[in-house]
Amino acid sequence: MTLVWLLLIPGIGGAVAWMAGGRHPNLPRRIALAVLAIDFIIALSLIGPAMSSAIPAGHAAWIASFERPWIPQLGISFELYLDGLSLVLILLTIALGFISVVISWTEITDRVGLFHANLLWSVTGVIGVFLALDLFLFFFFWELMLVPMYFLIALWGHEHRFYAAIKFFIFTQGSGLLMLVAILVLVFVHQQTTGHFTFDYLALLGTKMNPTMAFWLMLGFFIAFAVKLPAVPFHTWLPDAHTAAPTAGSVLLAGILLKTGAYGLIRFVVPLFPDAAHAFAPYAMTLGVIGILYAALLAYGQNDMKRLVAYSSVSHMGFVLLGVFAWNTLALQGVVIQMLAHGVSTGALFILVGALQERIHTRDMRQMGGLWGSIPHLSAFGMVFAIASLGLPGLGNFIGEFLILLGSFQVGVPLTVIAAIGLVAGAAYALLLVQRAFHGNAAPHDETAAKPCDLTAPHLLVMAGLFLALLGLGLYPQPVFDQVAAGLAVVQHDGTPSTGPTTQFAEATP
Amino acid sequence: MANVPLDQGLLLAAILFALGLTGVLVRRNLLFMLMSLEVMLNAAGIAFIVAGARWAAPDGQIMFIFVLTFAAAEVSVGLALILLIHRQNPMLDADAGDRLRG
Amino acid sequence: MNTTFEISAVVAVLATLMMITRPSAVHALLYLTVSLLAAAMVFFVLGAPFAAALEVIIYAGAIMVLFVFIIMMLNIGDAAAALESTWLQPSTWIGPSVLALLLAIELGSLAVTGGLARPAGSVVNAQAVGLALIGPYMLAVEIASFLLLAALVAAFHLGRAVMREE
Amino acid sequence: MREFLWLVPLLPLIGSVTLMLGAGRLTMRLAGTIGAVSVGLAAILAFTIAAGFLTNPPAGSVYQQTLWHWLNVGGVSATFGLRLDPLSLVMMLVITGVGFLIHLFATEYMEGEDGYGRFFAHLNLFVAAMLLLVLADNFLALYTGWEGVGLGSYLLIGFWWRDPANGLAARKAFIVTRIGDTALFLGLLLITSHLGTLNIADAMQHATQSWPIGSPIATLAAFLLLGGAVGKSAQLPLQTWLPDAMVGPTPVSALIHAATMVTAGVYLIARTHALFLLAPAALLTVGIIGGATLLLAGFSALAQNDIKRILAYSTMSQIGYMFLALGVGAWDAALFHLMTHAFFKALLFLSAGAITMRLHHEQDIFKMGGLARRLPVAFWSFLIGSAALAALPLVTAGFYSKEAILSGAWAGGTSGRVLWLAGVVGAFMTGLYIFRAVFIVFFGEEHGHVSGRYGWRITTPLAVLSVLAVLGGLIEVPPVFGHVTLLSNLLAPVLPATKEVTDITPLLLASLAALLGIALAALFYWRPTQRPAETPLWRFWHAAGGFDWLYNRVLVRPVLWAARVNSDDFIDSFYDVIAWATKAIHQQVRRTQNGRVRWYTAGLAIGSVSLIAIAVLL
Amino acid sequence: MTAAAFAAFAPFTLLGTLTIIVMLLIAIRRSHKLAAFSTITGLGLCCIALPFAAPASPVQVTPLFVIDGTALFYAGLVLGAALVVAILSYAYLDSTAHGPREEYYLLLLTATLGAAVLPASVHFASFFLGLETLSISLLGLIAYASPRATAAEAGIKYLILGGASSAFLLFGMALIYADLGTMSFADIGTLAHAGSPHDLYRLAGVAMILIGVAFKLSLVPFHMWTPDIYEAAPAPVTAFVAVVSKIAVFAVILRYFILAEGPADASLRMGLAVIAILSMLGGNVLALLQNNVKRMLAYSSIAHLGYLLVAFLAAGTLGIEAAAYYLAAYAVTSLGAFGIVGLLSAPGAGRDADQIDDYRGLFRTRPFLAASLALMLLSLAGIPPTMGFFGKFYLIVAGVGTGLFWPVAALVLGSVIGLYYYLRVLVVMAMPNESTTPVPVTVPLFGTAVIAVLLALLVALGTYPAPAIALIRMAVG
Repeated sequence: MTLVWLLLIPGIGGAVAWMAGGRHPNLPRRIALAVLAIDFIIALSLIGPAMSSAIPAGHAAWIASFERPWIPQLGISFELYLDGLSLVLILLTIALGFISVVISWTEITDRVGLFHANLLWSVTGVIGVFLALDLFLFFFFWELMLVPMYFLIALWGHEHRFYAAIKFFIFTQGSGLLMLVAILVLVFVHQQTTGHFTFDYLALLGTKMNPTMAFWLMLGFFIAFAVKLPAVPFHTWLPDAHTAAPTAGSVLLAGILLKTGAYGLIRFVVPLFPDAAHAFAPYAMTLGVIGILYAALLAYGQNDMKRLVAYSSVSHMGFVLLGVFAWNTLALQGVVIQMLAHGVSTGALFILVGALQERIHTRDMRQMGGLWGSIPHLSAFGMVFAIASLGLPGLGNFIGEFLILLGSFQVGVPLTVIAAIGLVAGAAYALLLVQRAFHGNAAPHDETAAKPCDLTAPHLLVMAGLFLALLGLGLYPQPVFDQVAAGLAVVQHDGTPSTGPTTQFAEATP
Repeated sequence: MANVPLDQGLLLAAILFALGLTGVLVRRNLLFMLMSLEVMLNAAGIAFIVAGARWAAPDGQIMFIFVLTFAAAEVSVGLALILLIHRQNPMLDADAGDRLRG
Repeated sequence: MNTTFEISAVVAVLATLMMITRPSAVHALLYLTVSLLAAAMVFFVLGAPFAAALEVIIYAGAIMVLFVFIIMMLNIGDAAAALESTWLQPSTWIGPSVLALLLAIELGSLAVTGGLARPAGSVVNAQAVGLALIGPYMLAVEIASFLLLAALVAAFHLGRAVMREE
Repeated sequence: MREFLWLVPLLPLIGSVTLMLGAGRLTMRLAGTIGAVSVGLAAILAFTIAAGFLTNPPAGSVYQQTLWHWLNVGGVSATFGLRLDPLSLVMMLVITGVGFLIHLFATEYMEGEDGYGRFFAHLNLFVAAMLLLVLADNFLALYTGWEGVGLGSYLLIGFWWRDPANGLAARKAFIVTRIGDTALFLGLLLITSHLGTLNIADAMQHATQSWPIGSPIATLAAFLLLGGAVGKSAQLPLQTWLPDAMVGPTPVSALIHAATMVTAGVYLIARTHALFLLAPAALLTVGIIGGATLLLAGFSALAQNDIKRILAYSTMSQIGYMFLALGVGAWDAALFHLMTHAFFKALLFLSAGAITMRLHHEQDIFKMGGLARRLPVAFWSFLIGSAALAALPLVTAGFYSKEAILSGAWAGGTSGRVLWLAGVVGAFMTGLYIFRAVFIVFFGEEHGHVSGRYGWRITTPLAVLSVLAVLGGLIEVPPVFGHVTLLSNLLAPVLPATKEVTDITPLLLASLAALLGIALAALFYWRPTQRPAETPLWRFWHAAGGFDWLYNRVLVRPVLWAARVNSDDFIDSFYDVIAWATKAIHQQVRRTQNGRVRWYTAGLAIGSVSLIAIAVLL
Repeated sequence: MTAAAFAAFAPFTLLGTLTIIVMLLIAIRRSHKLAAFSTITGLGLCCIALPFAAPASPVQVTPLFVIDGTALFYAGLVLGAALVVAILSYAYLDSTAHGPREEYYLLLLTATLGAAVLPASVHFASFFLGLETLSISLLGLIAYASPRATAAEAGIKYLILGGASSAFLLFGMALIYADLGTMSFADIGTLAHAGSPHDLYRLAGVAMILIGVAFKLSLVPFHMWTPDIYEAAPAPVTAFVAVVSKIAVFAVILRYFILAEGPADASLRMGLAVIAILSMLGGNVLALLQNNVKRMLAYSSIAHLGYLLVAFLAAGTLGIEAAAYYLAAYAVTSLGAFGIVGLLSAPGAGRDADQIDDYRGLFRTRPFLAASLALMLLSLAGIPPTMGFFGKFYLIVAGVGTGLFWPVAALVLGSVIGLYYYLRVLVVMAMPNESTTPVPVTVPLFGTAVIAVLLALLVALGTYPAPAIALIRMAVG
């Protein structure tokens, strides 16, 4: 039941916030904060060991579950399961949601109620995605989370927001439908072999099918998640969406929504189609590597700061794709850390870009420069997070990248070597951002305009909090590893191909 | 009445039907289009009569009666509409009626 | 009887052909009436005297009168016929004729295959038709009455709109 | 005391964090105090620990301290641990000792600068990272320090951020070294994957046990580590960033780009010497890179007019010596030179800083001249430093360390002899270029009026370093002069012993070369000279062999071009085409809806004919 | 007619009686309120009567009709939709005092009668008569707002095209009758199974029937009239055309195929598949940049009927259920969408509020209607939490379950294209309002209430469709 509350609280909170919007603009903000705080506490209370950690026996890594019949006629049930992986991502979701509310306090002054409703609903949708284990329910949430995000972009966004919002929607929905078809074919194949028509993930695991079929189904799932991730060449919606979205939208988009893609890859693509996924792994990893480098190159070429950050996001997600398909404990743990760290660091960068835009009314780096002189705190944090995003050891992103590359090194050395070039490329664009925005000569317009004010206390607190989180992930990631280990072990067990030995790292150790 | 030429009857219906269709497609005057439509409906009616004749059953004629009913209803409403259109479009030019498009 | 049928059929086809090519509305209407009368003859040959009678009374009678009425009311005369001639350019015939020809071939080919070769032939008279109408087709008649009601109301409403405007 | 080892890197870190949090609120005096004192305390602690270590060495001469378990996942575990052994001890002492002196110097040197607190915050951060680098017991922590010093270097080169050129130099430094770092990173992956541990000592032990000498994998691993080392230490082919890095404040150049960070590569190779011993090809490459770099840098230094760039090339050249030493297996010689170089090069930079701070940061040596009388403190310090650099026989520390390297090379077979020759040529060049600078700067005509006294915070470091530059060499003296082996004794537990060379020939020849260089410099530059003509040869050496030009053409510009050309992402145009095509189709199809009933009927008829055809004919 | 048959047929009888009563009432006293009230009440009573007919079912009522679960279910949809249309019509017509308004309800009732008997039809005669009663009544309704210049044009278009398509339908029926000697669906099925599988008469006949039906369902390439008529007709009538006539016709053709065709001939299936694909793609592509909301919805309805054909092609239990659910979803959604358009329009104006610019800033001016319309559009786009989402899911289940690769692919592609124009309206509604709507109308409370009910259904059955499926299984399965 806890899991249901986890969903219901922000869901209902959203409606309440919407209605409260008419009374006082601060009311929805406070409600949203309270709702998310409560939800966070509930999620925190779930931290702990799995119900049983006996892994090979089956799917026993669950911390909590909830199951009720929903549409029994079609074998669909309302099935929520939580394991460490989901929990960690849910915590990130709620935390970033909370931060989004804080940083929107001054930015959003229009239709405040509706804004917070959409914000809370998108959090709800994402939590649902992380919890649902019935494939229909998963798809339901998968689609559901698009709508509020669409509104966030379309209603409170910046220039080209309609274009961006529609593009975002069409990309994700189109690929989502492919996944739906794949889900259904899987369900029917399962029915043919077992006579059982069900959308239950746990039942569908290990469905026997011929390799060609498995490959196409896997591809259907893969494309949906690759679009969301996003992996090159399905990434082009992301920069537009980010550029147009309001700050909170960008934070949610980068921090959370993209993670659903990675989560889907880990939870569904590989465990449901182990053989196909392993056959496909080299291609997927290649896509990941191409993504790392190509997006880095694009990031380097941008003048719009938000686009730069957006492309850096794509680049980082290339590491995630690489790591997922390396499919060993190291890489997967790395993926988890990378997701968390990316959520935090990119989220922070988007917040900073948003704050900057609020102050100097542009995101064009050609019109910036020398901001360190006028707004040192913002600039300092900008530099800190830029450096985090280039993977400086001691911060979370590094651990993620290190483990991912260490994991992928076991599987494909050449790819790993090429991917490592991304470390250099990351440095290039991250430092270019710092240079163009904060260092160098002050832009000419600065002379006439009033001096922009520096970050205010709430922003400073948020930034500090995010930085500490990143530092924590970088210096002591072990609690995260421990929390997700059981869950990962299970998906790994499920996702191990029936033929051929696994490339478990521990076995390679002399 | 032996040796009723059923095939030829259907052939006749088909030809009349096609001629009616040609009329609807070719004529630009709405009145002529309406007439051609009547030809098409009549062709369908002939087909029913032919079919009824084959089975020596009243159903064909009954359907013909219904077709007739429909044709009459259609013509009455159609002519009322033509009256309405005539005011804007005295030549009853079908091609002129393209206000609704796109 | 075949001869009667064939003559009637040829008349029907030719009259229809004339009808769709005449620029003058009155001429076309007359040809149409001829075609309908020929069809009535066909019905008679096919053993459907009741239908033949209805064809003459309602189609060639009532419906055609409606058309005449409209032609008179709208005063569609020589000017319209002249315009009609300009509209009926040979080139406009090509497309429709080809389409109609295709359709006729498709449907005609059925007839040529001779699926209905079995001749049968008693006359189905008015009594039989009437009994069927109040028997199994009772509800159909009811619905047909609503059909006519709807047409009545619609025509009335539209016609009244015309009157009100004028 | 040694259980407080963790405090050594932590103290500067605390200083750094305090300064960052207090940025803008602390007074300049307080900020300087925090900055210097935190390193000073670390230095005191380090020396105390060293004293304890020397008097009472731990078992195996290694003291291990695990702070916390960093990560343990999928069979890979890393602790956040420190390891104190003679090698890291020496490094720690150099870093904290020289570091403190430079901090002290900087408190006066940087006075009045905007961002004074930030300067010390970054400098402290650098020291902390550097200490982590040398004290780390595992590769991950080492790499953390490794990147940390890179960050510090980046921040400090770009300290004066208003000038875009500084930013460019900073980024260049970071990115070029990052290329090397990436090689190191891959090396780490390789080592971890194949040896199953991140702990350096364990990895070396596993490597020796499981990899035969000359095995490809060991060679590959060694080369990858070497990649990291050449990047950080500005050796060929990743040397180009160092001269540009001189745009940073001079104490930064002294600390980071002379005394400590740039020697990290030497430290790394020394630290992983077991691996390099398994890969003779890699080791030889180390030597060749060293030899080539020292020559290239030596010639380039001669063609510079900027005093800091002269010193930068000389640094590059001296690190080339260290690499050469590593390459020929003269491990302790490399360390020895690292240490003495830290002294005299820090001295040179600081005295150069002392000069330029009185010249409104004018660094062109041809705009100086006759400063010997005006700035005697700076003159004497610079002179002592130059003498040490030029390895003036017997009286300088540089002589002893360079001699150790050259004898090591002499003993190293044919390849060693070739490298030795390079070293001798280099020694000649060193004498020539540094005394060229000395003569041009301090003698001859005076330009303008220069005066000023230095406070104790400047003179003290100069004095201490001068003493060290002279006497620092006496801890290791070759057999001919008395055979002191303090350093090699100390390092014996961690580094393989070097062959004793009793032959005096190399020593004599090298000394001669150095003296010849100095003499030649005196001959040419004693009297005031004109700025050199920009002949093609001069330009070639001025540009240090045109590596920048080459890299620009081959790497930088293509990437920039690609980034510019593709800034709109050509993949997106693919989707745009789809969208455009859909709209185009829409426009075409829409024309069918022309509102004409006859046309609609035609559509109906066509559809009917087709449908009947499908039904009947198919 | 047996007593059971009479009882089962009672709702339809009631509807016929109601028509007469309303006619008499109008004759006695011309009052818009009275006519509307009696119509609404009567339709409500018919709806209530339906469940009471259920116990008597299934029963054959003369050779023409079968009253069974399917018939009652679809009749229920038809009557419910007609009720909603009646209420919306009252709101629509009440806002103007222009012209006689009472006959409207009469035509609405005859149209409803024609539509309601279709799902129960098992004979060509009732099929044809129901269809044409519906069509002729619609003709009157479409051209009802005759002062508008477009009304007569739309009417004549529908008349000529509808007439031609009816001729095809009739000819097809005649061919089948000529071939098999029966016009009862079930008998056709029996004889067809007994006879040659490749009976050309029958195939041609079925094809021609399909032409007639495809026209009414506005499937490509018989769709061209749709946008013109939707645009010109008063918004409630558009809703009626879009919903009631589609449901009724779909129900009857579904029944015809189930009873008479069984496993339809391969060539017919192929023809249907082509039509389905063309409709899904064509409808969506045509709607893409449409600036007229009613035309846009018209094109979208073309696509939706194409989607439904997927279920039709799938046949089998799953397909039939999916079609039933989707039709229900489509009904609720379209009624809502056109209803909102109607509520924002006034017949007195030269046109309805159908330009996309009329919706600019609606989120601000009428937040509830805007949010409702947004959800309706999302439902049309197949986004949760709406019936449209589950409906589309159900369709894909059916399609995938029977391995209809190309139709399902077209469905997916069409849905993606469709998103663009649905979302475009959402965006416009969210835009700041620059110009006020041409005719500011007052939206009556009951109009909003109807929309609220539809919205509640949309979301409730969209998120918890189990009861609806249970009902469908009970009725249709």
